[in-house]
Amino acid sequence: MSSKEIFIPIIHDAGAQYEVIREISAGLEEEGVPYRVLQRTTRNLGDLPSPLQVVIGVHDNGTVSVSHEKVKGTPYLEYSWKHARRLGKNAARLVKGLPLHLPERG
Amino acid sequence: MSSKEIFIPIIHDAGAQYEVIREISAGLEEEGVPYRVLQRTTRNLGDLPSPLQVVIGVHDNGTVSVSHEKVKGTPYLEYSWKHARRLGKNAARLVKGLPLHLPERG
Amino acid sequence: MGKRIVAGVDIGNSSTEVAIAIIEGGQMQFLAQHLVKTTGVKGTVENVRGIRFALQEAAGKAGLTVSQIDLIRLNDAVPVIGDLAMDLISETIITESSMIGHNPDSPGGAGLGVGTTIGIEQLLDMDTARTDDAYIVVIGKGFDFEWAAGRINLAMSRGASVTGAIVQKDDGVLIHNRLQHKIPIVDEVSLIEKVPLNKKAAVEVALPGHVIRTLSNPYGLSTVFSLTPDETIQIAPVAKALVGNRSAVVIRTAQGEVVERKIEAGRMILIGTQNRLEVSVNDGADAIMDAYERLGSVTDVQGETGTNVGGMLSGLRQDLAELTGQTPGEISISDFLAVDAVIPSSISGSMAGELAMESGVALASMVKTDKSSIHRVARSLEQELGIAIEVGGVEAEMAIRGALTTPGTRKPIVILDMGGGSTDAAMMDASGNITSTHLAGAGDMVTMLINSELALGDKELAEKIKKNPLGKVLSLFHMQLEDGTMLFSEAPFPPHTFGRVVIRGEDGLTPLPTRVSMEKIREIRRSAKRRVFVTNVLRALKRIVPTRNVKHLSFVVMVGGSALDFEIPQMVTEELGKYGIVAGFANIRGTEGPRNAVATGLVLSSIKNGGAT
Amino acid sequence: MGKRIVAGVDIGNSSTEVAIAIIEGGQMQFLAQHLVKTTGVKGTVENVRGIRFALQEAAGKAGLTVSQIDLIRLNDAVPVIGDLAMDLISETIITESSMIGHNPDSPGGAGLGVGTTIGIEQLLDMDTARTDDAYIVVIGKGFDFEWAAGRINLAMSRGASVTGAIVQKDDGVLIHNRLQHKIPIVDEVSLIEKVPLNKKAAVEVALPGHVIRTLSNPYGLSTVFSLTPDETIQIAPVAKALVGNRSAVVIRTAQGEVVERKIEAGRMILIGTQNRLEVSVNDGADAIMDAYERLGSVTDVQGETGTNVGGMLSGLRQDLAELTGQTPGEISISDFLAVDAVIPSSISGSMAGELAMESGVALASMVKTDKSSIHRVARSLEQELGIAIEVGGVEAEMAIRGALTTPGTRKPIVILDMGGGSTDAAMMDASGNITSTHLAGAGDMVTMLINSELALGDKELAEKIKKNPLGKVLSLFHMQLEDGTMLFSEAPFPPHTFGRVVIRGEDGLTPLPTRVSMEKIREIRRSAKRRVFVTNVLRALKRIVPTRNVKHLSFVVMVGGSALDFEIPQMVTEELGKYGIVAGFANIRGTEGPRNAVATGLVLSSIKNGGAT
Ligand SMILES: Nc1ncnc2c1ncn2[C@@H]1O[C@H](COP(=O)(O)OP(=O)(O)O)[C@@H](O)[C@H]1O
Ligand SMILES: Nc1ncnc2c1ncn2[C@@H]1O[C@H](COP(=O)(O)OP(=O)(O)O)[C@@H](O)[C@H]1O
Ligand SMILES: [Mg+2]
Ligand SMILES: [Mg+2]
Repeated sequence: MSSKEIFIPIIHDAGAQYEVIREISAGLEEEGVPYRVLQRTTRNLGDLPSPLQVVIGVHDNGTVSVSHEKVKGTPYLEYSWKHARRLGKNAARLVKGLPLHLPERG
Repeated sequence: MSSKEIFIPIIHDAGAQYEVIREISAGLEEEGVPYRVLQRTTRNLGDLPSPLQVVIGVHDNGTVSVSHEKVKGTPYLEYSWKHARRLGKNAARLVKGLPLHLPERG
Repeated sequence: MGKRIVAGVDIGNSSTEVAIAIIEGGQMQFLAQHLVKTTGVKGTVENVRGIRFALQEAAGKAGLTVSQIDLIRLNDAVPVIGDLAMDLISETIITESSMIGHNPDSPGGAGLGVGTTIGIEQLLDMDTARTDDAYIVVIGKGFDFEWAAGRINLAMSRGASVTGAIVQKDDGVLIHNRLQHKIPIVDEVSLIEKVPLNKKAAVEVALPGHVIRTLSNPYGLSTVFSLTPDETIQIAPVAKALVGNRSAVVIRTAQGEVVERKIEAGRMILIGTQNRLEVSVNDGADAIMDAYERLGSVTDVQGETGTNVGGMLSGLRQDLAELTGQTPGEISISDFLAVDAVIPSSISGSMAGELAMESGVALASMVKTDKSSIHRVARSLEQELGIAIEVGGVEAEMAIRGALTTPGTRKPIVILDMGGGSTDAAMMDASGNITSTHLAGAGDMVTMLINSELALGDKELAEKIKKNPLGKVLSLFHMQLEDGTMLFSEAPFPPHTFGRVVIRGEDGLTPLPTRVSMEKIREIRRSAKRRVFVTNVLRALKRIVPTRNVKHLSFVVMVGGSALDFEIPQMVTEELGKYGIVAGFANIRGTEGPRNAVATGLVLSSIKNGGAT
Repeated sequence: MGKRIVAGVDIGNSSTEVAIAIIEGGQMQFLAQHLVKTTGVKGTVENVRGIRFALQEAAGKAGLTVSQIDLIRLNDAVPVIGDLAMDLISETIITESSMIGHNPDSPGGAGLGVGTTIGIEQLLDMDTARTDDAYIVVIGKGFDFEWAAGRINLAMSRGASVTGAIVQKDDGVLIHNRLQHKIPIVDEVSLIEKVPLNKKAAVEVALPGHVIRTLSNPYGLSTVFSLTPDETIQIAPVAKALVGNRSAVVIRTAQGEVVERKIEAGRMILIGTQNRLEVSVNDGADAIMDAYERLGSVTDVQGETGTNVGGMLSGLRQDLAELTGQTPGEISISDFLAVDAVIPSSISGSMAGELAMESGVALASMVKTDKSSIHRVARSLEQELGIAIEVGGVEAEMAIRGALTTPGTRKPIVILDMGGGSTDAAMMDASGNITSTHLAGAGDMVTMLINSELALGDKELAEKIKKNPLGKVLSLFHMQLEDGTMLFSEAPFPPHTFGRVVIRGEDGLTPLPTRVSMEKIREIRRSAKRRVFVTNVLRALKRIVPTRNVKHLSFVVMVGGSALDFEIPQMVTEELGKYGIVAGFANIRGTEGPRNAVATGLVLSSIKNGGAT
């Protein structure tokens, strides 16, 4: 598996702000985990195949989420847009097995 | 994800001996990892979706293998039938993150 | 001689325990037992509430009501009370900002950079002609990583030499990835406004899993800053403070100084019956306990006034006075235990919230009090229940009688009652004579040490750590246990436990709010137990064994709450095994484990004592 | 006075180092340096081969040929040679099989079962009428798990009570899963044929992450086996040996006995100039080193003949005699270092290959030899190269001269040359007078301790562990490093490293063939370094500092191979920091780190010594 195939997909609705996606990407990059940005429906993200089993969603309703292939139903993490950087960071930390930096409020 | 959905698929060719599959299953069970047995082609097992990312193959050519979703191409482990129990054990240990018991010869 | 129902009630500092038996035709049969938290201070009428509740529960288990009990026997508890205190003996102070040594999760790059500190906003203003100057850029949280990286690239392209960066946000890798020429970057420096500009600085980042080697070496610092021997001597404590870090920044300010100050912790004055000894607390717990051993026994302990230990001991005296209703002047300390403690405290003057592992001393002490009386409790209980109450023999004797119901034991025997506030020991020799002692320091001191050494600030959590094994959540579905085994979960672990060390208690997983590793926490937990209980067990044995040679003992039986611990009894078993002593926790009546010794002894002695015959 | 090329050559026990400089107009400029492994024993003509190679390499780096060198200066090395030995002082022997205490990865069930041992094949033959008998089934590797489970279920359905099982194969969970009534099962008992049948036995399995509590407690054993006090005393060592296990079996055989034998390790006789002291090796390393300190210095050391230490010391003498070409009788030990060592050794009489952590003592010793001579080496080298050779000043002086090129240093100074076989120390006082000492014990002793305490049986591997940080492969793509950071790999880790602790060397990952945890290995590695080097540094300083009070020192500079270690210098920095001493590893000429001190000193002294003027 080459490095090109290891990444976390960031799936966003059409209304997602650039700034939010940039902050998520920054969180991922600081932790050293590659990503790819794709526009698509952000429903049932847990069912999407992902090389790292983790999918990030940027939703029109102002939230960002991390879904995990093995956790069906609700996303494993869900924050508001303003915690985008932290969400990216935590998605990476989930992959790396490190403690998450939980925000004081969602 | 309910316990029913966590398992390692054991995919076998038509000519696989019952005893080999039983030994693989015993290895998995002793380590506490659930499994399901399916007959199907045993080519490209790494491409099969698997809840634990690991697929076991029992091949007509007298070998047993463990493929991992993230390791494309060749299987991660490949032994002869006589090491079936050990292969099951190691597949489970791969999932559990424990050191493998490597046979002296393949 | 009909059938009689007898209850034994043991009021301890922490727990009140009850045993109920039926005596018929000289035969005794135990029916039930129960334990509750002691209500109020031991030996005061507030205890009655707890006793009544414990009796009700035990009677219920035996299919009886409390009123069917014919006789209640109370223990004549020794009126000793203990308290705990802890204080620093060293302290690291930085006057003038000059050092940042921390371990951000994701610093940028690797290597060593030396230069003059400059704000990122000034980077393009400087005189780029002076190309032999090197710079360390300081990047506050107001600046975006793209912009900052762009600025550095531009400056470098104009011929400036930028050799390292200090960043406030968690942007180290982001900036690093955007640089044309790579430099080491230390990020997450929270108090960046304290970083002085226009000073010579060095930034060092080691590869993952390694530690820095230059800034933690005094001669590395002297090489980097071209220091004279005298300046090297001055800066050496900085090197020492940086040992073991993955990344660090050292900034030379003219007045900059790092002082590792030995606090004048003061002297303890140990007063014996004949003479007195003084010992400096700075010499550590071993020296203090050695002095104590030389003195033999104390009638009181004082601390040099105006020093830390003076304050600590007068605080203890105050606490104990309040607990016992005496005046601080009346309090005299009858025993104490000093143990070395590591106290993580924040370095004053640090720039990234760094902690220094300072050394300190923890002190448990114990006073005799005459203000508590079991007889008052007995009268009050008798009034309330209308049942005959008897104050039984000495606590030590009752405990031994109870302990002797453990299979495989016989006289001569020693019991160790390992409770919350004190470790009590008693010995019964071959002819039945009993000697006993009460030592300061037990389960509560272990909890205090854990609480302090992990900087938890949460006693409940420390108590929980003490009592349960740990695990570390490695993935959504796997946890590693202390012994290396992996547990495989069907439901994903919740986010607040992910990647964390957790306590595996009966009520589920409790994540710990610390970055300390599972192994280190385990080590602290075990070492706290060893420092308190192994030390006290040896002290106790020396006191009650006439020859003071513990090798002459054969049976040692542990009872009390701390004997329930999942590792303390094994530690004592191992330690005493070295002397060929058979030590283990009790199995009272072959079924109760280390609990209920005194209550059982109280019931048993009702026969001999004529209570039931 | 033209320009001259001067080379310094330092022949050490392990390494030969070279420095080359050009001297012109009283100005000296270093051109190159090189290090090779010393060929042959230091001080013998075999060294010439290594020297020539090192000179060629260094000259090459400087753009020269060896023949352009005008003068070669050799160090007058002190002819001391060291050796190592190690022996047990305790031993656990089980006569008659009676205990299995091991930690199979996957035992079955949990809890305690007590009963009589019976072969699975006899299970249905027994008299099922005697329903008050309970059985522990013994299942050899010939039996399939389905069949075995079926048998147990059948026996239980007929009224037999089966309370536990001992299994040879790794079938514990498999059998457990097929039982109608769950019992604790200990599996992977390799030597199951040694388990006696028809004896009373107890099987205990704890939940994952917990340890057994009943069989590791003497009173638990006495409860289980209804033992008398005397029998309890006899069986107590079994409890002690089982402390810390997750599962265990104890079988009572009439003659069964577990002995923890203190080997009569014997006495060491330390011979001083005035008097002699004897010390028992059983008292441990501290007692031995205390005796040594009381004696001051030794002229020889002997071991009581016919004892372990006698054998160990005569082995050393033999080794040293061979190395130096003397007779064993001529060898007298001029220094030694004893450190406590944990030696895992297999319990004789165990049934599952259990290891006991026995205590032992490791000994490094050192002799002076007159058979090695630098002058012979010099003559041979001169002949071969046709270049003027000069034997330079004393090694200690050369080392100090070299070390003083470290920025931030000045006289008075102490250097610590931490090599493979010895730790050499020298002090130059303010007026330039030099005192020096040579102590047994250095890097090779650390390697020996690591090799033994991890039961590796592989010195190369131990050396690698010493020099590199560890990691643990947690998944196909993640590795945890010693400091807790996670490394993320793009290629999957190969199967032989999966789940294992690995050494992260320059040549990739080396998996360790041990179940010991990363933290424990790290702890052993660091403790070995501390036991040898911190001890020796303090010993060295006491010897060379006239007042014997190390607090009077200011600069301590570490040089030599072990000063390259990634943690030893920091340990010394921390330890000496307590005394306010500035200690760190050298940075020879501001660039070379702790290497090349003596070679540099040799070149530097060529000016003063008139060699080049
Ligand atoms: N399961 C347990 N494991 C470890 N320690 C325990 C456990 N239960 C109680 N303790 C400790 O026992 C101590 C109280 O012991 P106890 O005998 O009840 O005290 P006392 O004799 O003073 O009434 C406390 O420090 C408590 O933390
Ligand atoms: N990078 C290193 N890290 C730790 N130890 C090292 C390193 N390089 C060499 N050593 C150790 O240094 C010792 C040899 O030191 P050296 O100064 O070459 O010896 P000598 O002075 O006896 O010739 C050996 O024990 C070796 O393991
Ligand atoms: Mg960062
Ligand atoms: Mg098993």
